[in-house]
Amino acid sequence: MSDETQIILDVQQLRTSFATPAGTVVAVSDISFQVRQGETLAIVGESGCGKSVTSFSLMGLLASNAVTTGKARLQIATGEYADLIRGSEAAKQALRGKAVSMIFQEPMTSLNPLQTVADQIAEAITVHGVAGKKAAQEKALQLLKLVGISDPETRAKQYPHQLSGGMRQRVMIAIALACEPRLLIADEPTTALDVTIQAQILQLIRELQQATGMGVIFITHDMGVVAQIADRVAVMYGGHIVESGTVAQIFQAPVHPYTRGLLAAIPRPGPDAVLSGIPGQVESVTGEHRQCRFANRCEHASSLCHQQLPKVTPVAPQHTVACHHWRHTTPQSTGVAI
Amino acid sequence: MWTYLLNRLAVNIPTLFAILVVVFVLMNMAPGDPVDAFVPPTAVLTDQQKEVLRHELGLDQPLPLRFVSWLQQVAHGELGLRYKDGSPVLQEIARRAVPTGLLTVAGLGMGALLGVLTGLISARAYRRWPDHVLSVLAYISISSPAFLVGIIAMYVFALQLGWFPSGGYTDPGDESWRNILYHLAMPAMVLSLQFIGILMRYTRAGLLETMSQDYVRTARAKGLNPQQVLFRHAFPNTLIPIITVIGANFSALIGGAVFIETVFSWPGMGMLFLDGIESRDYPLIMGITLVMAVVILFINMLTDLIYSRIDPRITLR
Amino acid sequence: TDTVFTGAFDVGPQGNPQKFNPLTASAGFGFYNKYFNTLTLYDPAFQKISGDLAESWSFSKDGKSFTIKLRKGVRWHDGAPFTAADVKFTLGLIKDPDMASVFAVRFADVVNIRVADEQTVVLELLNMDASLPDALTNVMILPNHLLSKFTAKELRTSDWWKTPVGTGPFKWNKYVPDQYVELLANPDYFRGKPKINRLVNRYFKDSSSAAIALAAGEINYSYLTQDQIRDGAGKNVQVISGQSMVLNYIGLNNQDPRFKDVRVRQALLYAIDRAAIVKNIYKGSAVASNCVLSSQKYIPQDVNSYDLNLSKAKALLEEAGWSKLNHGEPLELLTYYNDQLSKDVVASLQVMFGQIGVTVKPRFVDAPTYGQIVDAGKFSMVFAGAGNGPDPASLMPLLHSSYAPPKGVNRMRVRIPELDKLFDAGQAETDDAKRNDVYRQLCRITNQQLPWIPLWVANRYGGYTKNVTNFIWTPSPGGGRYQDNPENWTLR
Amino acid sequence: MSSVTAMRWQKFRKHRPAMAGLLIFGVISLLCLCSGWLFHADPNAIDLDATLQAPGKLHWLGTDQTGRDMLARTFAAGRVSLLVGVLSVSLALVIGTFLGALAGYFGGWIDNLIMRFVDMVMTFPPIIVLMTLAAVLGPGTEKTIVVIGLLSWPLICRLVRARILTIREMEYVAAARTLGAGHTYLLLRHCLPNTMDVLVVSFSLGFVSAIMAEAGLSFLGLGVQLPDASWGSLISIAREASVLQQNPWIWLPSGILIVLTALSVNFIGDGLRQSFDPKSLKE
Amino acid sequence: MSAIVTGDAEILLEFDQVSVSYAGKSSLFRPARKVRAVNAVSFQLKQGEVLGIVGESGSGKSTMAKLAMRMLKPEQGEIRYRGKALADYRGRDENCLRKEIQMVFQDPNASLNPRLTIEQSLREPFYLHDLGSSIEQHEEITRLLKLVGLPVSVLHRYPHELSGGQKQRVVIARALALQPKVLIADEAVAALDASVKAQIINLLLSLREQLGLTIIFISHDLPLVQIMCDRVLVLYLGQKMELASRAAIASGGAHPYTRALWASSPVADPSRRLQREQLLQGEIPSPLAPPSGCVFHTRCPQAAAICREKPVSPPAQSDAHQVICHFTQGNSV
Ligand SMILES: Nc1ncnc2c1ncn2[C@@H]1O[C@H](COP(=O)(O)OP(=O)(O)OP(=O)(O)O)[C@@H](O)[C@H]1O
Ligand SMILES: Nc1ncnc2c1ncn2[C@@H]1O[C@H](COP(=O)(O)OP(=O)(O)OP(=O)(O)O)[C@@H](O)[C@H]1O
Ligand SMILES: [Mg+2]
Ligand SMILES: [Mg+2]
Repeated sequence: MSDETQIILDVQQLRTSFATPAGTVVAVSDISFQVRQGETLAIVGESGCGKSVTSFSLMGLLASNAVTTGKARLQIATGEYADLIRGSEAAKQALRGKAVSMIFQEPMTSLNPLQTVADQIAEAITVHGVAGKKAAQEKALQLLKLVGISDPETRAKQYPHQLSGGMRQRVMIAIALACEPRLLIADEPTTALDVTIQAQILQLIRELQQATGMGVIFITHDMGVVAQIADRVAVMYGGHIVESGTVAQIFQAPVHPYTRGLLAAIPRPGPDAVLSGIPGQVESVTGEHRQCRFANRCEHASSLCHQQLPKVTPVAPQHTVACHHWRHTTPQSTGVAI
Repeated sequence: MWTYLLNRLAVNIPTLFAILVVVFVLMNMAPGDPVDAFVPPTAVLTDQQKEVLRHELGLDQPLPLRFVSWLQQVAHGELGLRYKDGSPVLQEIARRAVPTGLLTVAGLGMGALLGVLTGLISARAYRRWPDHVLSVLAYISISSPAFLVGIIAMYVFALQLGWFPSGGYTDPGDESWRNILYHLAMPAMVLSLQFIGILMRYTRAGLLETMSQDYVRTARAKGLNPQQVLFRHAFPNTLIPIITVIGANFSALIGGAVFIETVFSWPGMGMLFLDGIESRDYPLIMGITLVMAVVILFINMLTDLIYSRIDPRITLR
Repeated sequence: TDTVFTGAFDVGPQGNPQKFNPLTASAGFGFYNKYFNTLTLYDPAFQKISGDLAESWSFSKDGKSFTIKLRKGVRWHDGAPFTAADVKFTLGLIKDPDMASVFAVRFADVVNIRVADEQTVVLELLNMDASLPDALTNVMILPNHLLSKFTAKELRTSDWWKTPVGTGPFKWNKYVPDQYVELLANPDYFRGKPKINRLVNRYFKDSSSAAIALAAGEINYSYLTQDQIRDGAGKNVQVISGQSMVLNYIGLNNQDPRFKDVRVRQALLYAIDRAAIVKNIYKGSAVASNCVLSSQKYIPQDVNSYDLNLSKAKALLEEAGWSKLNHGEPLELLTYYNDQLSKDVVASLQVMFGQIGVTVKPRFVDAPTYGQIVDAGKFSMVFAGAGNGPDPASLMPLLHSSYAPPKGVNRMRVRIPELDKLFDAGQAETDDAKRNDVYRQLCRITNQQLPWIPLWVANRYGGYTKNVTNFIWTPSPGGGRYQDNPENWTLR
Repeated sequence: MSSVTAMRWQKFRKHRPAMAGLLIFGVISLLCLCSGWLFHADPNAIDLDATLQAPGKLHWLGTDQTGRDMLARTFAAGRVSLLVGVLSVSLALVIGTFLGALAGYFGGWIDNLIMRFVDMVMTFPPIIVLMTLAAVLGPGTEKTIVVIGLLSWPLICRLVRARILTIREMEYVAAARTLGAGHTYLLLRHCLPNTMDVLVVSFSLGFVSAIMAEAGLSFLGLGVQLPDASWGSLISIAREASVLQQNPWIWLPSGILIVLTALSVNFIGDGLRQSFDPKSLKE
Repeated sequence: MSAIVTGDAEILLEFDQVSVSYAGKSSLFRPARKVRAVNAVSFQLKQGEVLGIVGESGSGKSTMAKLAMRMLKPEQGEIRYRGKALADYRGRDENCLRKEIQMVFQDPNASLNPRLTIEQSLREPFYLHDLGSSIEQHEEITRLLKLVGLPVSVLHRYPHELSGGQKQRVVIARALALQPKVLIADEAVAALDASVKAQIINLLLSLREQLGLTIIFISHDLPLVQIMCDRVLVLYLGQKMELASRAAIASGGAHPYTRALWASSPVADPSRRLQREQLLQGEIPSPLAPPSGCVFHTRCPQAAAICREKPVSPPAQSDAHQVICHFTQGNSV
């Protein structure tokens, strides 16, 4: 299998902006990445850096005040591609749920309050004609069980408001997995889950991946989870992918100052544990980005950083960074290669 | 659920009683009395004759007594006799029930169907030309009085085109269902017209409200096409106002299609009630009020039950 | 072949929908006549009364009795012979207060009804009443042999009326409530078997619907309004018109001190441009009246025609001291008419009275409300109508002082002794020429005194499909009461 | 706060149908209000020699059966109709929203009490109530407004209640309560804004039905009285078959004006609703 | 990592054998089934303490929070604040109570009114308690935003225009606005990245330091709980499994369930991936039909016959370390 056919999703120069009363907000700025068959790409980054907007852009589900440009090629079958950005609405709709599906970040409001859990899952199956009504209902029960919901027969007949936050999130997961998509976009799927269930879900996704070669975009803040599941990691900041690489590269040889700060902030319990964040905060800007978005919080920032947007540059095979000064700032000890 | 139903029924009885008392009092406060209505303004009844009538109709008794004796009749399953010709009120109402039911159900059914449908179309084409065209049509239909639409429909469909009979319930001598439906078509259509407009507006507004909810986004993410999103997710969430409007209009129409019944000579309850008012036929007025009140209370109860069926978050208490 | 004549007999002011007791009816005689008979009937021009079930009648010299000879060989629909007992029974019912018949007043002078023989009935009278033959045109004769078992009270609202047995040209066949009555030809009808087999009376609540049904050929006959005529009744419809014999007038509460002065009443009439209203609102289909009577033979040459004269009207008001009588308060003009035509008329009257400084506020109410208000005397002015023919005696209860409320329907509380005397004289006079003189004088008095302000008598219309021949219809107050020979009606 | 209002106004201004609606409504109201001054003809002056004239130089909209100038009359009639339409539906809206909100929000016995009252009002045969009220009150525009308002609130009440029944279960309502929000605040700030869509529709529909109802009332002695007219009463003239067919200038302008004002009210409502809805579909 | 609460601090909030259940949907012919969401849970919370609540999804954590917020009434037992039952707070007392206990809801999206701008939502607490002038309120709001790391530009946006983490911070800011005495944080930092999370946690801890803020911290992030909380309450199917101090938890806890939880916690090291075998086996029993005896017995690696049959007797309230397990009962730490 050539490398080309292994790429399920190829995103090039994706850009999404919103028209707001205050001006245009560029939420995602010219990002490019790929997802290969059976691979999990974790996207991490500052809250509000554009992770969810990226996923919505790929799903074509943005509010009407959004403008998306760029290319996102999805392989729907070997050698067969569809564009997720520029395709017609009907074509996109046929892909949604089947070829590409998404787990939403907000499980409370994302479920229809008037339909039972089972119906909502089964619908995802029947709508693509994958199975009949009855089979779909059975599949729904099976999925509920898979995502670790006890007594699925009873839960299936319940309504979203009767479930706990974690259960709702698992129902969302079940919906997304229902059709065994080629590409799964999981937007913080485990935030409301306790660790045992979370592990179970991660396990489930991994097994599905092995069985079907599903590609996964996994958005999370939990670096522990990233370490558990990701093959590769993209670090976003202020609408840009500032660094991307294999999970080992990111964890063991982070290059971008933001990545390093992020990793340092992971809570590590110990007798005198201290939580350290990155000082400062993301500035909100309207219009084009003309400087490194991290510059105002970066201890290494130079005037160049304030004047020019850094380009994506390779650090090592599969490892890229967007920083003007990465060569000088990376501590020697962590090295370049791993 | 059962306890709710029982409670509700228990509350409905005093409500019904209150309605009857108020209507009885209002009716007697209204100007004109049955004996005056008995003859036209130019015809002559002597004093003595009027006394006889008054006594016979019980009009010489004090008001509370009359109400009590009416209630006693009701308790015995009767609704008294009409002043006009002594026919039993219950029988008259029963006779009108079928035509009224037919007209209401057909008119409302058709109206609900088309109203919701146009509402869906309109919401789907929000602020594009089909929406605007349908909105204008809806307001024309809402602003057109029933008598006008009725007469125009008669001119066009009965006189010019000859498709439908100009009115009546059946052709003399032919009481078959087909004949009844043939006669029903036009009044039902006219009746539904306004209703289409009303429902269309509520449906459209409700849909626009729900279309921006997150779960609609989820539905789209599942790969549902816009129609499916509209029908399966947005629409059920707008059902509550729609059911409310249908329920309220149902109650209003059972006795309120007077204009249409008049124009199309449709022997419905509305016309009977108008007859009752014109002749100050108290037993008839009270009888119809009673029947309508029971129906309306029932329908309102039903809508409340349907609410809780539609939306699991609503609990009946 | 089966010929069916369908009519809307109960549409318009001449109908009486779904009221089947002819003794309590005040309209609808045009249809009762199809299965019942009366003793006497007018000709279609309302000039002469001739016998229907009666062959002849006569007053005794002293005017204390009235003898009716009945037609021989008449049979009820069930085959039983029609006799004097039926007449006695029917008239007895009318006089029974339990029946609440509106004709009771017309037979107030009848003290005894006697069956002289099978074919002769004698009414014994307290006073001579020359209008008896007219009164009898209203009275449908009922079968004694079927009804004597009922008391009057039972009979008033009996179900028998919905399966009646009469002597008329058609027999009752079927009544479908709220929809229609179907009659079948009576082969034994004394004037001969009708040419149409079935006669259906369909109910319409709305006269426009009936007009459309007529134009569409669904029915063969209906009453039509002036508006429907103007609209063009339809190319297959033959329109008939004639005087309604209903006088529209402005009634003034004669007890109201403001209207005591005859000059006030005259001023009001001078202010009304009746010619313009007749010409433009009625489109010429009405005749202005100057007294309470409308039949030409009762109208003398010398009546004042009260042509529009505003200055005179103002002057008269001035003379009468109107501004002192009424301090600019608006007068309420009460009416039970609710049709557009009447609204236009009232609006015009309002403007016309306004021109002489009399402010009028119209108030539209329904008939029972009108009755209650007027009976209680809580009114100042009404716009109303009164059937004033064919016999002038029908106006007596409306204008004679002895009928003032609460006893009767002299609702304007007219109290003019001269008028009372003339009504009494007319009642007692059998000689036609002399009787005409009496009523001419009555007309003159009402023209001068204006107990009512007479306005006009408007036309009424009927229409029938052109495939009907020998059809006779003429407008009349309350309908019917004339010889329309339905047995001769034919359908092509 | 004012920035929110400004934002809404921005959004509203971009809603073209709403702006058109505002314009049409403004023009019609202005024409009606100033009709006496704009059209020199007296709307109530009859001219029996010029009845039923077709629109022409002298009478732009023709004349009616008594020769009244229909242009002046139609716009004079609009004054009554607009007044009755706007005020009575406002009254109904206030009552309906108030009671519906209370019932839906508090539930329990309050709900039961209010809703049974609604049942009662829905059940009263309007004719009887109107006849009695008309007899007791007597004529007058303000009474007409009150009567129509008092009879047309139950549907609004039920609609508002039904909506609030679901809204009160929302978590943000609970959240506001934990912040210490009282009932009034929760109702006004969190519950009622969600009934906006229903209220907007009810307003524009109620506006039309109030105008039509007013015409029906003049028969009972309420409503507009001769010689004045209202749009509803002018349309009722079309009951005359000949007027309906041959003299459309008598009733059609009023009909068109009713539809136009109702549409413009509706479009204004649409614009309002959208500008208040942060997630409106299109900008 | 900060001052350990002294033994004589005031007991602020107390759950005393609190139980609550939800009625399921009944139909015409079937009576409602009840879900026992919280079952006889007791604990005491001292002034300035941080109590962590952990437990499996659906174990009743949010329900406990709602109980403390008076959004639900306990079916049995009593919740006391400053020694007085919550139900007895009325009128002005209630208003003070509302001010003193604040909550961050689990789903920030649902707890923000979509029709209000962020500014309107943030103004609410000030408006409701009539605090400060409009300008002062604005200043305070700006300060709060800074504290939680949001730019002022979010003020004019609506909730749907913010990212999940931004909304969560708005909700935190709103809860802190009234300077509460008790803060209940239901998964309050779950949607935040590590850096912002650290910022917020540090903020909360400094508030505790400076103002004696008492915190109930509901979370799935066990390392975080370990760092932040003085004591940890472990729930399973609505029942208390263990209540232990940080020190006791640090060593993995005494209850088999606690230990299982700790074992499943992911570590931020790609070379140490969890294996299936390490996970807690079996599935969670349905709360609609909880198991007999000790509710954890169906999944407990140590389960014995007694666990299936006999419920564990509740430990004494005064115990510093409570373990509800047949095996550890009596030898509490
Ligand atoms: N309104 C409700 N009606 C019926 N059952 C409910 C309702 N709310 C919650 N439950 C049930 O109560 C139990 C506890 O729910 P709760 O929300 O407290 O869990 P949780 O511990 O917060 O879980 P999570 O971590 O997933 O948020 C669950 O079984 C849930 O299904
Ligand atoms: N409809 C919108 N209008 C304007 N701005 C928006 C809109 N939706 C999102 N944004 C902005 O775009 C940016 C990216 O948001 P996004 O939801 O993608 O963040 P995220 O990375 O998912 O963050 P989190 O981890 O907190 O969920 C944010 O700053 C947000 O405020
Ligand atoms: Mg996000
Ligand atoms: Mg929870």
